[in-house]
Amino acid sequence: MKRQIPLVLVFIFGMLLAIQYFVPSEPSQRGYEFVLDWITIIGIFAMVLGIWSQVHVGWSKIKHRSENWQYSIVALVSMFAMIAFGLSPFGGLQGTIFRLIYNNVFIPIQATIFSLLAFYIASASYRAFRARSAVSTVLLVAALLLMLRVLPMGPLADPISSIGSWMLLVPNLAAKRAIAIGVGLGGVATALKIVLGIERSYLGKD
Amino acid sequence: MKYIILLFLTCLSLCLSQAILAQTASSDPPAEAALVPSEPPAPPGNLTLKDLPNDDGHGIAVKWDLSPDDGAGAKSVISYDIYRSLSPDAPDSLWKKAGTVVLGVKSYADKGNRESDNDDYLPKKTNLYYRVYAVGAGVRSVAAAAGPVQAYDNWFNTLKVPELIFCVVFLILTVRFINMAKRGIDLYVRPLAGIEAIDEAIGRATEMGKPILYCLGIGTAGDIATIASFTILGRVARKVAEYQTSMIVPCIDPIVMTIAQETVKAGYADAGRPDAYKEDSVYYVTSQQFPYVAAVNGTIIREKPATNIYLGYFLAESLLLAETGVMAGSIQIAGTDQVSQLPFFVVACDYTLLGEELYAASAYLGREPLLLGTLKAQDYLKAIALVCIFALLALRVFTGADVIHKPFDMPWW
Amino acid sequence: MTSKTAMRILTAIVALIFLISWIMKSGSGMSDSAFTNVRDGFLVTFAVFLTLSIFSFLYRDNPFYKFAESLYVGISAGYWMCYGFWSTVVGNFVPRASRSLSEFFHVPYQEHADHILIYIPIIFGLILLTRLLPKIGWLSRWSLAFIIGATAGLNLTRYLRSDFISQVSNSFIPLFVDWKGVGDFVNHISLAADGQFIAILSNWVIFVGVMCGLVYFFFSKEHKGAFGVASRVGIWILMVTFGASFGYTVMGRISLLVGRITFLFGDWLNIL
Amino acid sequence: MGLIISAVVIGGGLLWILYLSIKGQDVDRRIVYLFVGATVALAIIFRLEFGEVATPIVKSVFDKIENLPAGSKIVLSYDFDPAMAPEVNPMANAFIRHILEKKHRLFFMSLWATGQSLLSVSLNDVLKPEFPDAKYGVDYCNLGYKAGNEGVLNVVITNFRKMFPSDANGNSLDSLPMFKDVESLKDMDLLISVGGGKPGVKEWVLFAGDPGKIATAGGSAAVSTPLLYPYWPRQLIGLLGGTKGAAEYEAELIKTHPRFKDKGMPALRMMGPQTMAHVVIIAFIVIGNVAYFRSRRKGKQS
Repeated sequence: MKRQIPLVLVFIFGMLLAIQYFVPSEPSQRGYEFVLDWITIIGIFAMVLGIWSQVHVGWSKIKHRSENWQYSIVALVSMFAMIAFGLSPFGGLQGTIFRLIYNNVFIPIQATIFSLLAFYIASASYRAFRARSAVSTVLLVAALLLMLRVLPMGPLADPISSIGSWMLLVPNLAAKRAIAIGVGLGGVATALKIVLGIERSYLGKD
Repeated sequence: MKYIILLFLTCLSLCLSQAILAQTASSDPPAEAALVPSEPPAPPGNLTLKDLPNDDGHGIAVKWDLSPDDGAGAKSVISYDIYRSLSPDAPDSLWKKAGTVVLGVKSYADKGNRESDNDDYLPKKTNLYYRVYAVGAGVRSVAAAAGPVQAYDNWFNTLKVPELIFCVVFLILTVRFINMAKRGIDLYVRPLAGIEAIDEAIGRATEMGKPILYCLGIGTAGDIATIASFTILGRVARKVAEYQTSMIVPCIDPIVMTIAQETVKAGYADAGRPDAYKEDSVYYVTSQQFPYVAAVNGTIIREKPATNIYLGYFLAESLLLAETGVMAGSIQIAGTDQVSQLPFFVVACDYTLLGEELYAASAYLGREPLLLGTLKAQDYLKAIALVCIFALLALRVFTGADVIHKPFDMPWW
Repeated sequence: MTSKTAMRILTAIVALIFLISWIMKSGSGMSDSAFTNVRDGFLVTFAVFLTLSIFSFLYRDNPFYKFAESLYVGISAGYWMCYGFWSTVVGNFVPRASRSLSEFFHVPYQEHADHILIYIPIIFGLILLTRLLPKIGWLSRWSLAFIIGATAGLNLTRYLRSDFISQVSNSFIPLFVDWKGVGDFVNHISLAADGQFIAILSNWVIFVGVMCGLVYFFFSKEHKGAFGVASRVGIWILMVTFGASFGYTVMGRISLLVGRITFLFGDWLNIL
Repeated sequence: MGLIISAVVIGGGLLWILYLSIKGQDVDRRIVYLFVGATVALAIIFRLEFGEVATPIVKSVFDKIENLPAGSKIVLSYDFDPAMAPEVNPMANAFIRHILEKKHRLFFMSLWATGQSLLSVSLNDVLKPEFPDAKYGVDYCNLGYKAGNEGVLNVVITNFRKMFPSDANGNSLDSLPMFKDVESLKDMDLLISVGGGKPGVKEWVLFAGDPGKIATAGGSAAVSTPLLYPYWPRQLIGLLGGTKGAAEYEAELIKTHPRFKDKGMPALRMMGPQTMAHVVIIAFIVIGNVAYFRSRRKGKQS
C-alpha cells in the first residue's frame, strides 16, 4: 500500500502522458489539459502545507527563543498582514494598501537584491578570472574581450566588437547545441527512470 | 554492429523527415508588383479542402491557386480572406471569417476552436463550406467556393514519428544495458570531479561540525531538473546521515518541499538512522525568486555551511547564491541544465555539473546497475546523434550542398 | 564600548536620519492633501531605508538586513498566497466547482465544464493534506506520485523534440559556403553572412564544437587518445562560451545598479 | 571637474591596491564592492561622459544620413515596446534630430502596436519642441501602426497606398505633399528600423531592404545585436547596437551638430557609469592576475 500504489500511479500517469504526446485527437487533448489543471489545483492544497511549514518553523524559533527569533515575528506578521490586505474586504489584489506595500516595499527590495549582482559579478571576476591554466585563460580572455567592447577603444573598437559578436554567435551556438543535446537525453533518461520505477527515492521508505 | 546499422538507418530516416519538414515550413519569397488598380482582382482558382492532418478534429486545410493578379497581371492582390460556413448558400452574415493571409500564400490551416460556445467553433464531422476572396485595395474578388468537407480526429500524429523512434530505441537500449549490468558485466563510467567532491564535502562538513545546505533551485516539481535533483538529494541525505552531519534544504515550492521531505527522510532511513531526521530541516521559504534568494543568502551567511550544493533549475539567482557562499567560505558544488546560468556557476563555484552531468549524477552516486545502464544508453544515443550529424553533412556535400545560412537564420537566441 | 551599545547607537542614528528624511520629504510633497504628502514621504523614506539595508549586506550580515529580509520574505509569501487564491482558486477552480460560489466571487460560472472531473484533483489535494496527520501521512505520497508521474510523462517525450531532435537536425549546416577566396577576412573582419571565409569558418567551428562538446559528455568511455583530444576541444569551446556570456552580462547588471543609485540620488536626495 | 575628482579617487585607489597586491596582500571583496559602488555613484553624480568614438558600423549610418542631399526620403520605423524603450528610444530620438537637422523628409511608421504610443511621445517631446519649423505632411508624417508584421513590408514595397490609405491622423496620403513622388518603399533613400524583437531590423532587411535594393540601417537592443551582425555591411549599411551604439551615435551627432549638446543625450549619460564600472572590473582582473603571477613566481623561488 505505502510503496506499491504510488509506483503504480507514477507508471500509469507517466505512460498516459508520454503516449498522449503522440495522439492529437480531441479526448487526448482534453485529457492533457485536465491533467495540467489538476496539477494547479493540487498546488492550492500544497499552499496550505507551505503556510504550515512557515508558521511551524517560525513559531518554534519564537517559542524556543533561538537565535534571531525576533525576525521570525517580522516575517510572520508581514505575511499575515499581506494575506489580510489581499483578501476581498480590503479590495483584493487591486486594494490600495496591498498595492502600496507591493510597490513601495516589495519592488524596491526586489530591485536592490537584483542589483547586488553588479557587485557580485565584479568580485566573481576579480577572484576567478586568473590565468591559472589553459582552460581558465580561455575563460578569462573571452570575458575580457566582451567587457572591453563597452569601453571607447578608438581604432581597436571595431575588431573587438566584431570578435566579441562572433564569439557570442558561433562558439556559443556550438556549446549550446552540445549541451542541449545532452540535456535532452539526460532529461528523457531521468523521466524514464521515474516512470519505470528504477528511481524511487522520492517516495520515501517504509 | 547489427544494432548500430539499424540505429543509423532509423536516425537517417528521422533526420530526413526533419529536413523535409523544415523545407515545407519555409514560406515563398515576397512577390513584387508595381501598379495600383481600383478594380477587383481576379479570384483565386482551384479551391481544395481537406481535413487537417494530425489534429484534434477541429481543423481544415484550405488550398487554392494564386489569383492571376497576385504578383502578375494587374498585380492588385494584397491578401486573401478565408471564410467558412455550415451551408453553401448561407447569407453573408453567416460566413465566419476564418483568417487572412498575405499575397503569395496559397494555403491556410483553419484551426477552429473546439468549444461549441466559442465564436470560432469549428464542429467535428459536420459539412463545412469555404470561400476564399482575393482582396485588393478596398475591393475584393468574387469568391472561390468549395465544400463540403468534414473535420476528423486523428489518433496518431505522423509528424512525431522521430520522437517515437527515439523513445523506442532508447527504451530498448536502456533495458538491454540494465540487463547487462544486472548480469554483473562491469560498466565503466569515467570519473566526474563534481560528484567525487560531494563525498569529500560531506566528510569536510563532519570534521567542521557544520551543516550542508542543499538548494533545489527555483523550479517546481514540474521541471525535470528539479526531479533529477531529488534523485541526487536522496543519496546526499543518505551520506549525510551516515556521516552524522546535519543538512538544510530551503524550498521554493510547497510541493517541492513535500517531495524533498520524503526524499530526505528515506535517505536517513536507508542509512539506518531514521530518528536523526528532523522535519524542520526541509522547509518552505516563499514561492518567489528573489525573496527566496534573500532568505537563502541570509541562511548561508548565518549558518556558514561547510558545503553548499545547488542542483536543479536556476536563473539570475545563480550568482547571488554562489557569491554569498564564497563569502561564507563554503565549498560549493553546482549544477544546472540552464545554459545561460552555467557561466556564473563555473566562475563562482568550486565544482560545476554541466547540463547532462546533472542528470547523470544520481547514477554516479548510487552506483546501482540499473542506473548505470541508463547512463550507457544515453551515451549510445549521443553516438547516434554524432553519426547522424556526420552522415547528413556527408550527404549534403556529395549531393551538392544548397547554400542556406542556417546558423544565421535560426532563432536560437 | 560593546558591540551591543555600538549597535544601539547606530540604530538611533538610522532612526534619526529616517525621521528627518520623512519630515523633509513630507514637507516637499507635491500633493495638495497633507495626508498624501506625509504618506508618500514615509513610503519613499522607507523604500530608501530598505534599499540601504539590503546594500549593507555587502559589508556583512546585520540586523537591518535581517529585518529587510524577513519583511521581504513575509510579504512575498503573503502576496503569493493572495495571488494564488485569486488566480487559481477564484479564477480556475470556483467557476467549475459551484454556481453559488461563482456568484459570490463575481466570476462567470462555466456551464459546460465537466464538474465531476474537478473532484479528482480535490481528492488528490485532500490526500496531500494528510501529511499533517502523523498516522496516515504516508497517504500523501499518492498525490506526490501523481504529480511526479505526470511530470515525468510530460517530459519524457517533450524534451526529445526541443532539446534533442531539433538541435541535432539544426546542426546540418553547410561546411562549404560558396567559396570565393579569403579576401574579406584579410581586409576586414566581417561577419556578413555572405562573407564566405568567416561563414565557412563559423560553420566549421559550430560543427566541430557540437561534435567535441558531445564527446565531452560521454560518460562510459575513458577520455584518452583521440577521444581525449576531442573532449579537451569540447571543454575549450564551452569555456569560450561561458567567458563570453559572462563578459556580455556585466553591462546588464551594471544597469541595474545604475537604476538603484539613480533612485537614491534622484528620488530621495534630489541631487540629480 | 567631476572627471578629475573621480579619476583621482578611483585611479589613485586602484594604484594603491595594485601596489598592495604586488606586495602580496590579498584584496578583500568589500574593497571591490566599494570601488564598483563608488565609481557608478561618482559617474552618476558628476554626469560623466566619455568621448565615445563611432565604430564603423555606427559611423556608416551617420555618414549616410549626413551625406544624403537635403530632401531625401527616410523611413523611421518604431518596432519596439516600452520594455525595450530605455535602450532603443535614444536611438530613435537621435535619428529624428539628425534627419530633420539635415532637412530630409521623415516618414514614421511602426510594425509594433506598442510602437505607436512611443512614437507619439517622441513626436511631442523631441520633434515638435526642437523643430518648430518642421511642417506635418511636408517635412515629416506619421503613418502609424499597421497589423501584419512583415506582411506589411511585403505590401509597401510595391505600394504604400494599398497598405496605408491614410496616415495615422486620417489624412489621405495624396493630401500630403511629401507623398507626391512616393509610390512604394523603393522610392525611399534610406530605411531605418529601431527595435529588438520580431518583426524588427532583420525583417526590414529580408522583406524590404534586400528585395527592393534599398539602403537599410537599424538600431537594436543589445540582446539581439549579435544576431544582426551577419547582415553588415552588405544588407545593412550600419547598425546601432544597444546603449553603446546609441551613445556612439549621439557623440557623433554632437560633434557634427553642436546645437544638440544641451538636449540631454540619455545613452551617452548611461554609458558613463557603464564605462567606469567596466574599467574598474577590468582593472581588478588585471590586479588579480598580477598578484597571482607574482605569488607564483615567489612560490617557485622558495
